[in-house]
Amino acid sequence: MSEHNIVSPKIYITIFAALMVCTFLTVEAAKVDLNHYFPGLNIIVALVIATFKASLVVLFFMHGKYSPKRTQLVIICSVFWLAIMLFMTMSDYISRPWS
Amino acid sequence: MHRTGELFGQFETMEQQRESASFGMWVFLSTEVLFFGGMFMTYTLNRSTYPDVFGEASRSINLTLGAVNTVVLIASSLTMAMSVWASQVGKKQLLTIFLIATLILGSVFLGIKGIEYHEKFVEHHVPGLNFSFEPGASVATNAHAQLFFSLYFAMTGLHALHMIVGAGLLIWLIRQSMRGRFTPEYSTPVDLIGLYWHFVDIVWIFLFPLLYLIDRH
Amino acid sequence: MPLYPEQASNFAPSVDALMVYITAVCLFFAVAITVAVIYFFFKYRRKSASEIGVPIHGDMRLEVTWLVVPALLALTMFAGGAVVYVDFRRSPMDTLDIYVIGKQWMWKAQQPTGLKEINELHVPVGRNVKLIMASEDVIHNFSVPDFRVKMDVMPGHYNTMWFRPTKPGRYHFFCSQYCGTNHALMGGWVTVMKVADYQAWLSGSSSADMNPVVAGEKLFAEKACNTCHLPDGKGRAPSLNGLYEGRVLLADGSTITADDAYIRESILAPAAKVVAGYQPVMPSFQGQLTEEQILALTAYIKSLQSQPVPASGAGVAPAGKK
Amino acid sequence: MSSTPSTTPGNQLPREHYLNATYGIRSWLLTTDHKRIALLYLASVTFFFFIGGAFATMIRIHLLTPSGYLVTPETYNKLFTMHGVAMIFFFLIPSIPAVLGNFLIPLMIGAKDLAFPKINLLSWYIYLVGGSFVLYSFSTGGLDTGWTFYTPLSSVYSNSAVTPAVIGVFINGFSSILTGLNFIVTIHTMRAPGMTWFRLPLFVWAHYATSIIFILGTPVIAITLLLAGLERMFHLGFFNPVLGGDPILFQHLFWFYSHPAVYIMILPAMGVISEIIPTFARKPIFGYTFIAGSSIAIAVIGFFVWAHHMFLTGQSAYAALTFSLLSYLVAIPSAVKVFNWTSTLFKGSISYDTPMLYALGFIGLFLVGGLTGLFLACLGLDIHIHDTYFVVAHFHYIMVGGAVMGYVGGLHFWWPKITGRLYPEFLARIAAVTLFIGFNLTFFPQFILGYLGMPRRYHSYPPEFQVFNVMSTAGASILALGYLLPMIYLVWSMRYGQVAGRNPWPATGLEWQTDSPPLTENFDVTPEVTWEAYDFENRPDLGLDVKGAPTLAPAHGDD
Repeated sequence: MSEHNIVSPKIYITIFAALMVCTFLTVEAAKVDLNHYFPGLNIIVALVIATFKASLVVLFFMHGKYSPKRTQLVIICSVFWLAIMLFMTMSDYISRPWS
Repeated sequence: MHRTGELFGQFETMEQQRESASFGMWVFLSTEVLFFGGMFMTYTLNRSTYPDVFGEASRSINLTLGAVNTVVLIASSLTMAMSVWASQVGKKQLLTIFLIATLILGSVFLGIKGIEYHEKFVEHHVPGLNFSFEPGASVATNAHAQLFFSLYFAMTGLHALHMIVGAGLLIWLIRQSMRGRFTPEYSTPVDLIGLYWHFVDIVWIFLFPLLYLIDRH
Repeated sequence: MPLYPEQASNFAPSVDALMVYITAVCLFFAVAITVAVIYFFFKYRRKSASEIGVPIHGDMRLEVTWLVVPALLALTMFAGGAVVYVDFRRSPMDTLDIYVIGKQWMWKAQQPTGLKEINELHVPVGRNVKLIMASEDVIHNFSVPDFRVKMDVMPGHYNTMWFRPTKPGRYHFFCSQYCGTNHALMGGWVTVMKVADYQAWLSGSSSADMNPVVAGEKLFAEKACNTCHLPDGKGRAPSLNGLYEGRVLLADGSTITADDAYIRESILAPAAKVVAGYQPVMPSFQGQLTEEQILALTAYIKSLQSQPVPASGAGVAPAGKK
Repeated sequence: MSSTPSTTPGNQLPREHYLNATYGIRSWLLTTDHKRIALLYLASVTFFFFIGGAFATMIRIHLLTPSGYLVTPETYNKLFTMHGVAMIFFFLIPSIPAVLGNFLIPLMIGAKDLAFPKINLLSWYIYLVGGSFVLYSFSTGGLDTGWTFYTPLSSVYSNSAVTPAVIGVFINGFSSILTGLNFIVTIHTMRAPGMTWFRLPLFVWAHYATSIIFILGTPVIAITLLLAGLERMFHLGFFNPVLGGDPILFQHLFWFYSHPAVYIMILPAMGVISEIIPTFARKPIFGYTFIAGSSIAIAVIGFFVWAHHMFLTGQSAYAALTFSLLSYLVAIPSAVKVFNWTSTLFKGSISYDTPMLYALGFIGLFLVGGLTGLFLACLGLDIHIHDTYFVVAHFHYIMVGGAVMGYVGGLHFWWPKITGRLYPEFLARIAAVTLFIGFNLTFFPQFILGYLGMPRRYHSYPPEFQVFNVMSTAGASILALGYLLPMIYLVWSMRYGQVAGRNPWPATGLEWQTDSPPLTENFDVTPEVTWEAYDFENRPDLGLDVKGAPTLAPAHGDD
């Protein structure tokens, strides 16, 4: 947050452009039947693009890239805990038909 | 945070105070991730249980408005990031301009959201208010579509609530900024509210494909 | 004063064995630590007001020991429990199937013959009994302490559990999942009878209830199921002859066994698993049938198991083809 | 105590301290001093403890007879629900963190206050607002869903005042979150010079671990209860199977927080015990890094075990196996703590002061509570004892035997710091022993009841269970006395207790280096830490006989 964290407007605008391209891509990708090639590919593509966009925002707009280690730890933890909740819960539902 | 750059009693140095504030905001945002996370979990399970009805219901919401809103919100994130930069380099007028731009873009987002909600209201797609999905839809389809719209309103509603809080914070920031309170040495409120605003943007980055873009082919 | 309930099912000895094993291990540690604490407490009590203890900071070997030894012991407990649990969750093939429905605040059971009981359950000794359970309202739990078994009874889907009674007698069963005002009164008795007595009881009990197969057949017509599901396979929907317990080929290429859960799902959410070669035209009956009506329909479909399967238009996949 | 020297001459309180710095009701209600906020919390959690305690008393009296004539089934269901909600959300969860943690963390790390004093005060007000909603629910129709709020019972079928209760618990969640946030930031950024991570008192480590759960668990229950509340208000279907929802999902989300919430209650108590034992054994704690690490391990692994509450819901058998195995994993760090505490006693200089009695009582009760967790984590055994009194006994051993014993023990230990005065030692020892006996008599019979098959939450029960219920009720009356006694003498001692001085025990922590009660700013000058935690040997300033030890065998345990 102090002087050495200043990110130049050029980077901001580049990131913004990238985000716009990604938004366009995700809309177009949804209009194509990707599930035809691989079941669930549509949602996978949508989530990969969304995660990429979110990472750009965290790393550059929010200065995550330039933050102290403890801040980066907090970012990692929140994603990790979200993953625990999603994966451990879904593991129950997904494995039910196996028996 | 009413007086410019005051050192609060519990801190030893300004540096410590700045770092604590910023770190505190990050910790708060990690709480928010899990807060929205509970809804994402509910969404994930229900979508995997009723993929077809969710697709059908998703196609009934307005993609154009959703996409425009995505652009608007990301643009507001850009102007917010620019405000942080302006405050760091001490361009006080530019700071005010960028903050106002952010507020305007945020309000446009909320306005468009309002139009969408109105559309849904007209179509009887608001759960709890004589919901009916499509004429002739079976009881089950109706119930499952209602699940989709319950989640749609819960998730976008909570998101919009965060936007409204953010807009309130921005108004406060703009007033402070117009009084020239922020300097390169003291820009903590701009930084913190910036972090919050970007977080709200990130939530939308996930909401958009999950709610608007199911099986659009 | 008894410290454990009667052992009246196949699970009772194994559950009690787990109890004894874990108690023994835990007792060992509890006693060891308690003795150590009390011993140190007296042995090293403060002798003078300003005395300090010996500055010992730790010992790596000890730390590793008490990380590893409890972990290994815990693994054995896990393994023992897993064996019993997997056995409990996987019911054998040759079961006597009894339907159980929980509703605030009573239990209804239905014998394979269609005989219905309320807050009573009669089972023959030595037979594997499977309970297929659903709730009409909130979550209940069917629990028989003397058998060491219990299972939640959920609204919206079937849970099953099985046991083999080993001793004739009358045993309490309870609702173990809190379900509202009269939760504590939602219980009854399981009567375990000798096989001959059970048969006599079944045939001797003059039940005014309609046979579920008959009731199911009537519903089948009332709900107009029979307009599409023609027995000869020429309708808009597959024939149900020979369906029960058969393999069904689905539209997405997978196959599934047509058990109770599948039949239930197909009635309530027909679009979820559509038979290959058919359109998803069947309406859902969610909210239009009670659990008992679903059971009656299932019973009727079961009764068609022995009916001739038409050459084409059958729900069940042709033999030999996977 | 009489047996220990006082480092502060004279028998008068310091002239100026946080209690007399300012006067008037406003100076309390608008305070940002962490010590005063701790006292505000102390008063409010005590209030909820007595509400919850009153419900518990009625429950135990009602269960004296099998048919239970005291109250109607409906009222009984409300009693145990309101007992659970008041005790868990409004007493146990805030008790140690918001009272002792709030008071001590800045003192222990050498800071003037928490990082965000205003947010600290805000969290207390949020607690009050949440508490008011819940009290409103209690007094207008009550609540009969069980503290677990299982759907669809809570969202569709219950006729009681569920909505205000859910809103209250939802709001109260933010109080926990803000407390946790404050602790984490404070511990990261406010440590005094020289106070490195591995010089932190273990109490601080325990609160750091607890705060992780506050931050990452609490929001999940907040949103889950919000969804359940919306479901009830607008007849939505998130968790209602009739409308396509899944009640098991509610349980997943509920336990994702509520299982780690058990660690919110027990971890801070473990922190208290880790302070008391080295102080009264006058030696460094055995295996500092292992105790610190096990706190973090419990907090993290605690998030991987929640579905062991759901083995019999019809969840997948594979998931059940996974969650059972992981549940055994979380037992290991708890075991490590017990072994290390016990080893700390070895070759100590042990005194019988009241906090030590609580600490030793804690070890015994936590041992029973923790070990019976192994029974419940065992899949095969859980089939039989799930949802019986065995579970009730188990979690009371953890929550009351563990968390409450830790809390009361901690209150005694730091009472001289909080008030500047000592409590009457003799009465305190009697109370500690009474609590220990009363507690065991109340809850041990419930293990047997559970194995015999008595389901929990029953307002009436078959007569064969009566003997153990009578024993339990008898124990509960002793327990109630055990709680009333400290209430009385602690209040008495605030005015008439003997003046304690800075460091009456003496203990090594920074909090004992300042006045009792401390100044509003905690320290005259920011302290600088040059010693390791619990290092009596190198602390001549404590006035102890540091050369008294060498006659005994030196270093490293050889047992």
